[in-house]
Amino acid sequence: MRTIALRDALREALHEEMDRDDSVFVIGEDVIAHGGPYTVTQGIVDKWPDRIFETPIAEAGIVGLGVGAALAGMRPVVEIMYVDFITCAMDEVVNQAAKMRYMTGGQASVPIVIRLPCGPARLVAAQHSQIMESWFMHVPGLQVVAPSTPYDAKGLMKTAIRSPDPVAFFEYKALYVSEGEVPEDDYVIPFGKADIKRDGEDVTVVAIGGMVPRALEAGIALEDEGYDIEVVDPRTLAPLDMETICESVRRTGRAVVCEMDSSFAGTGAEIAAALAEQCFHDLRAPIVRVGSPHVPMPFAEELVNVTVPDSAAVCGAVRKVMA
Amino acid sequence: MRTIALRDALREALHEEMDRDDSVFVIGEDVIAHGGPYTVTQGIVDKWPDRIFETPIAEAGIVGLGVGAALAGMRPVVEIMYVDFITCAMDEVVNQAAKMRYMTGGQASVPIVIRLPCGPARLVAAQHSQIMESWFMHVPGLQVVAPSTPYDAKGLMKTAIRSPDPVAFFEYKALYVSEGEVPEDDYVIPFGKADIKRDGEDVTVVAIGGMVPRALEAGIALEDEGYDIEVVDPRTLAPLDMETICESVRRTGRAVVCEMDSSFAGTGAEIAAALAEQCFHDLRAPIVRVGSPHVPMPFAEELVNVTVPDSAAVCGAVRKVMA
Amino acid sequence: MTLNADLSRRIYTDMWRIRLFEEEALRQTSLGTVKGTLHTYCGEEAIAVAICAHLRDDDYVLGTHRSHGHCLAKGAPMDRMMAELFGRATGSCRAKGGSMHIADFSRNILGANGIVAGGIGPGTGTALASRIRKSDQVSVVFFGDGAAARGPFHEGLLFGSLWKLPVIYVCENNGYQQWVPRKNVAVVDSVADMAASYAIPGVSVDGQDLEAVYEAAGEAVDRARRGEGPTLIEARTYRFYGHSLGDMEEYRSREEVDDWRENRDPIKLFSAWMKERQWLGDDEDEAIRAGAAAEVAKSVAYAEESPLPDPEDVLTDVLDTEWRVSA
Amino acid sequence: MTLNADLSRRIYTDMWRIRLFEEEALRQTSLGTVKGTLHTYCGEEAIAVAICAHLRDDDYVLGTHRSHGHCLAKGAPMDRMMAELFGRATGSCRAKGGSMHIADFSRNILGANGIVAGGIGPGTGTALASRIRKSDQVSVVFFGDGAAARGPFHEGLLFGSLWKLPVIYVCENNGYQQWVPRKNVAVVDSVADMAASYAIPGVSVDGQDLEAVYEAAGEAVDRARRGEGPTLIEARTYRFYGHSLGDMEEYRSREEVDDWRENRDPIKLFSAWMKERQWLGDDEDEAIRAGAAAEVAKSVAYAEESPLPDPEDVLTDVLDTEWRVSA
Ligand SMILES: Cc1ncc(C[n+]2csc(CCOP(=O)(O)OP(=O)(O)O)c2C)c(N)n1
Ligand SMILES: Cc1ncc(C[n+]2csc(CCOP(=O)(O)OP(=O)(O)O)c2C)c(N)n1
Ligand SMILES: [Mg+2]
Ligand SMILES: [Mg+2]
Repeated sequence: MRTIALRDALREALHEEMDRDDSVFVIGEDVIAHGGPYTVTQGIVDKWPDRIFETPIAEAGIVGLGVGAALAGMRPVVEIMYVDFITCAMDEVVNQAAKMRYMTGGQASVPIVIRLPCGPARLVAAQHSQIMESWFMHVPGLQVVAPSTPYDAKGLMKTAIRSPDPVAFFEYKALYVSEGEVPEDDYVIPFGKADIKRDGEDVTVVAIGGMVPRALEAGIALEDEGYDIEVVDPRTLAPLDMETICESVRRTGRAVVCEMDSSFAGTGAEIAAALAEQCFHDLRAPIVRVGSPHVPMPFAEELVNVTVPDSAAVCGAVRKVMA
Repeated sequence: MRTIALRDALREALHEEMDRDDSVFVIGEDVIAHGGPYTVTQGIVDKWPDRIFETPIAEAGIVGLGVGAALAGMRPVVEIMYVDFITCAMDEVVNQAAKMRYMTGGQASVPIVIRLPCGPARLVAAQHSQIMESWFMHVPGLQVVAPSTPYDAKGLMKTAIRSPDPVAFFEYKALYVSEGEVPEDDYVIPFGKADIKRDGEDVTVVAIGGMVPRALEAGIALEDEGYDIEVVDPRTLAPLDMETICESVRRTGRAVVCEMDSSFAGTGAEIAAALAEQCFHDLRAPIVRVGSPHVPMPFAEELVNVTVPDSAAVCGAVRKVMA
Repeated sequence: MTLNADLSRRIYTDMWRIRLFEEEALRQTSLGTVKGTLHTYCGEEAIAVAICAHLRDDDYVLGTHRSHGHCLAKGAPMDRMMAELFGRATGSCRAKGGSMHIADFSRNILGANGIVAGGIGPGTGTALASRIRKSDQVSVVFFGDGAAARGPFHEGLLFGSLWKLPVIYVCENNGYQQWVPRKNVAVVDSVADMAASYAIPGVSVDGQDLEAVYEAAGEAVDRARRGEGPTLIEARTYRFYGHSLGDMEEYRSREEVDDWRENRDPIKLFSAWMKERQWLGDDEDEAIRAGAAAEVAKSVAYAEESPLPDPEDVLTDVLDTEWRVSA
Repeated sequence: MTLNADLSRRIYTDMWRIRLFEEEALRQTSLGTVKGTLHTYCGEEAIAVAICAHLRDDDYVLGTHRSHGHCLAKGAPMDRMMAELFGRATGSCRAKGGSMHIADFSRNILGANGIVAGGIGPGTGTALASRIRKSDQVSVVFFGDGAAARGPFHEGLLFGSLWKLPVIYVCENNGYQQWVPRKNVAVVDSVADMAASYAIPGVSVDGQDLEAVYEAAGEAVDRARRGEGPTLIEARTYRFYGHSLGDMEEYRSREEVDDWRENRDPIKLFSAWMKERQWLGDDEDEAIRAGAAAEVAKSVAYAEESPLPDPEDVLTDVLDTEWRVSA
């Protein structure tokens, strides 16, 4: 099968869905020029000049318009240049998009996809490096997606666009150029289905988004030490497939939960807490969380390197639960 | 000692601190008229007419101005009428207030207190009933406070105002009129010190904010069943006093974590995950979380009643961990 | 559409329907049957009815926290609205929204909104949908004078203008923002003047004068439908009751309120206007009022007879759980 | 303060300091010694220097993502700035901020800002602090033309006007917002015209003409210091380099850039203006340039010799950990 980069997989999903459904359109800053900083929206203006909107810098407006268009039956795909800027539009996300179906007693459907490029990449410091998936998980009415491979990215983006409810779609900037096999045809990946990215017997390593490749690297490194880890990628954080995660932990008896974000009140907290509730009697060691320390992203490379967890951090955690 | 309501304790703290320090001032919507919907800022305009600012409806502006005033050495106490509206100002909270000290390498100090009335009270439905403490916990650089008694409210508000760093101060609307003993003199409660609100031997019930009285009620109800619960109130969620919580769990061997908010990726997730890491070998039963289901707040009383966890829910969880 | 006798009577009827619906709702709250909060539109009725008179069923309306009037004027069934206020399973929002989130999608009423200025972006977005679909549906967003302070007002109008979207921004300037007089917290008197920053027409009209609102709205709707872009209409008005339940109204004088009720009641003014034209007789007037009162009474009966929501319903309508993705 | 020979030469020196600092920073990024992103101010120097010439040390300045110029003009030490770009422990922000968050609180430079319009609210807040303390410090907030689209611009100016705060809003309108020409996404040509919505003076000046900016700024600063409230100054300008590193500049023509560099370079224009007045000789001109170049070279040396940050520092400066509450 052909191998393409994650950003190309996203672009392909977008093109296919725009082709398939006239109600899909794109809106965001710089989405025409270059197809955005990540080139994900490239080529759309040529094929569908009336279905791509390059905007002023006004995130609250952008998301607000998206919500309204979705209420009227369209399927907006909104690009927020950096997830950090979604802080400018949280009312629109939380009070408008997420709650509308509920508040109207099921009358409203808000099929909006909000693309949130996230995480560290290059040295852009504290206001351009956040992740914050856990915020969105905590909001009832939102679906939260965080693909780690080009294959998942394409399949999940297509599902996101077809979903009748709002989706916060996290794109790890560090993964945009990572490559993987992606079918050329139409396929979708259902929400709420975790994927076992590596089979193993000793420890279940739940890894989110950008941590998946690092966990897989750790898996190879740990082979030499005789540890055989299983890497589970939840792929969607809401809905969260605790069933698959628990099933794995029941087999291995040990769990490490890895996220790139600060782990304090982060995504891993929910997974670890749920494991502690649901797999208590199967656990043979405390669950260990891997994440960044609870600090904003610094600027200098030397500081960033000790902030963002790497495969060595995963290895350390595995050793700890095996000890 | 005299007994006063929680909102009166907050008002007293505010008056005392304004008296003590000229740099303290109040800003928010309707803060002069009536002293705001909760009367917390009543009386200030009479004593310090130049240090209270009643604003247009513009939360991003309000918090933005607060951040700037704090950078310039003032100590703003910002009232956001309902925590739900802080979604309109999250950039100001996260990217400006919380990160400023770090981004400037320690040059900046942002001593702002953001008062966030929260939680269900009367029937005001989905856009006026949120809590969302976990969002703020997840943001490095913020301190998160959630008092459950008038005594704690006064002491923690005074600490918040004196803190050199930003504070998200959660005020459970349902507790405003709850009464308790409050000294007339100046006292402060340090951040990061949990308080054991009830001693017990069988189960550690960690209860947050509005859940504390409900957990105490449960404590009385459970006596008849022969269960002696300990109720630990973290009081501040960031910093979070895991030491006291763990110490209690090590004694009881059982833990229930209660929050009024949805527990999915909520505050309790962090506490439960940390317990699972730190007290694994002491736990004799799975940790159980009590919280609302993962839904927006509905309108009708019959629906609200099954959404907001009550003392019966706490009792149920205790029975579960004792089973 | 000109304001003929027939249309005027229909509009006039709607004004009474709104007035009496809300006064009944207030009465019910004092009885404890309607719970939660209520923001009444009494005194402002001319605006919603004059504007909605120009709208088609498929045009979109987005409201505020004060939207009973917008809903009734756009055609939402009154019985389901009353049932919603009563918190019954038959309510417009199945008892999940209440007064502040009342909506009726069958009439393209996309919802009241508890967030000040919360509808402005979405209402611009529904207009964007019309534009993309090349339909000629227009969108109307109502908001208070307080909303003009918020960023989303500014951003929404910018987008509306930039893409010449078919949207009408209707600012109901009642001079107060909760308990604060607008003059204490605003720097320009007229919200309409702010239209200049967005290069769209801004018109300020007397919101108690039905004809004036009707004409401004007609132009704006036509303009939008022709694809010429948005208009900002400011309607100067007044609310007769407190901001919401329990308002002690210390911020305004009894005299001021009485003066408006006496001399600037849009219902009285429109009744007199029609009578001048011989479009309404005293009997007819009374019959219209009585008809509205009867409809309100029926809506209360409907609500009272309706079942309470099933507690299990609390878990539904968060997401569309029927939906399954398919390739 | 009038623009005499002495002051002009000082201002002129600052323009060169900014230009050469940034061109060196660009060179260093191509060497890989400066990492991260860089938004250069080259071409816009007249604005920062003309405005800061009116400011006292204790006046506040808040910047944008493009703030090297604001910092240097307000007096930030160049060596520590260069060290920050190099990511060294001696940097203005101890290597935690980088170009986008550069700040020097010793000169009341409260920080560049990676959020478009992010400084407008806070800069209005520093002015509120002056007002409460009854000090006569003024605040200056710089922002790009793109920022005028965002809600916080609107909300900030409203507050500034409402309370007549001592703040000057300086919009550096360079005609582009990242890769998008302003004309594609704006509905009014002049940002200054938007001042009307906030009932404050709005002036539009040629940002390449130092004297014009200097005069507008003088009036605005005086007005603010006298307690008469804010001014919105729009300075029309142009950036000579791409938006940030790696910009392929497909959105504008080489000719356009060349034309500005050739005919509208603020440094050239100001040099000529001084020479016309006999305030600057060719030798002096060259000496000023050389002096600035030497300072830049020294700043590079300083940065190169400075230690890298200690990895353990990553954990400090989140909160003030020294602080203990006391009754
Ligand atoms: C973003 C936001 N801030 C504050 C509030 C609280 N609030 C509800 S209505 C209101 C006053 C609104 O005034 P206006 O917009 O003039 O509408 P009116 O009530 O006069 O119709 C306020 C402050 C809110 N609902 N949303
Ligand atoms: C809220 C926000 N949205 C988007 C961005 C990404 N961004 C950084 S600079 C920029 C363009 C800014 O244009 P302008 O305000 O005109 O300033 P200029 O770069 O031209 O000086 C954009 C879109 C951002 N930093 N913040
Ligand atoms: Mg009003
Ligand atoms: Mg620009």
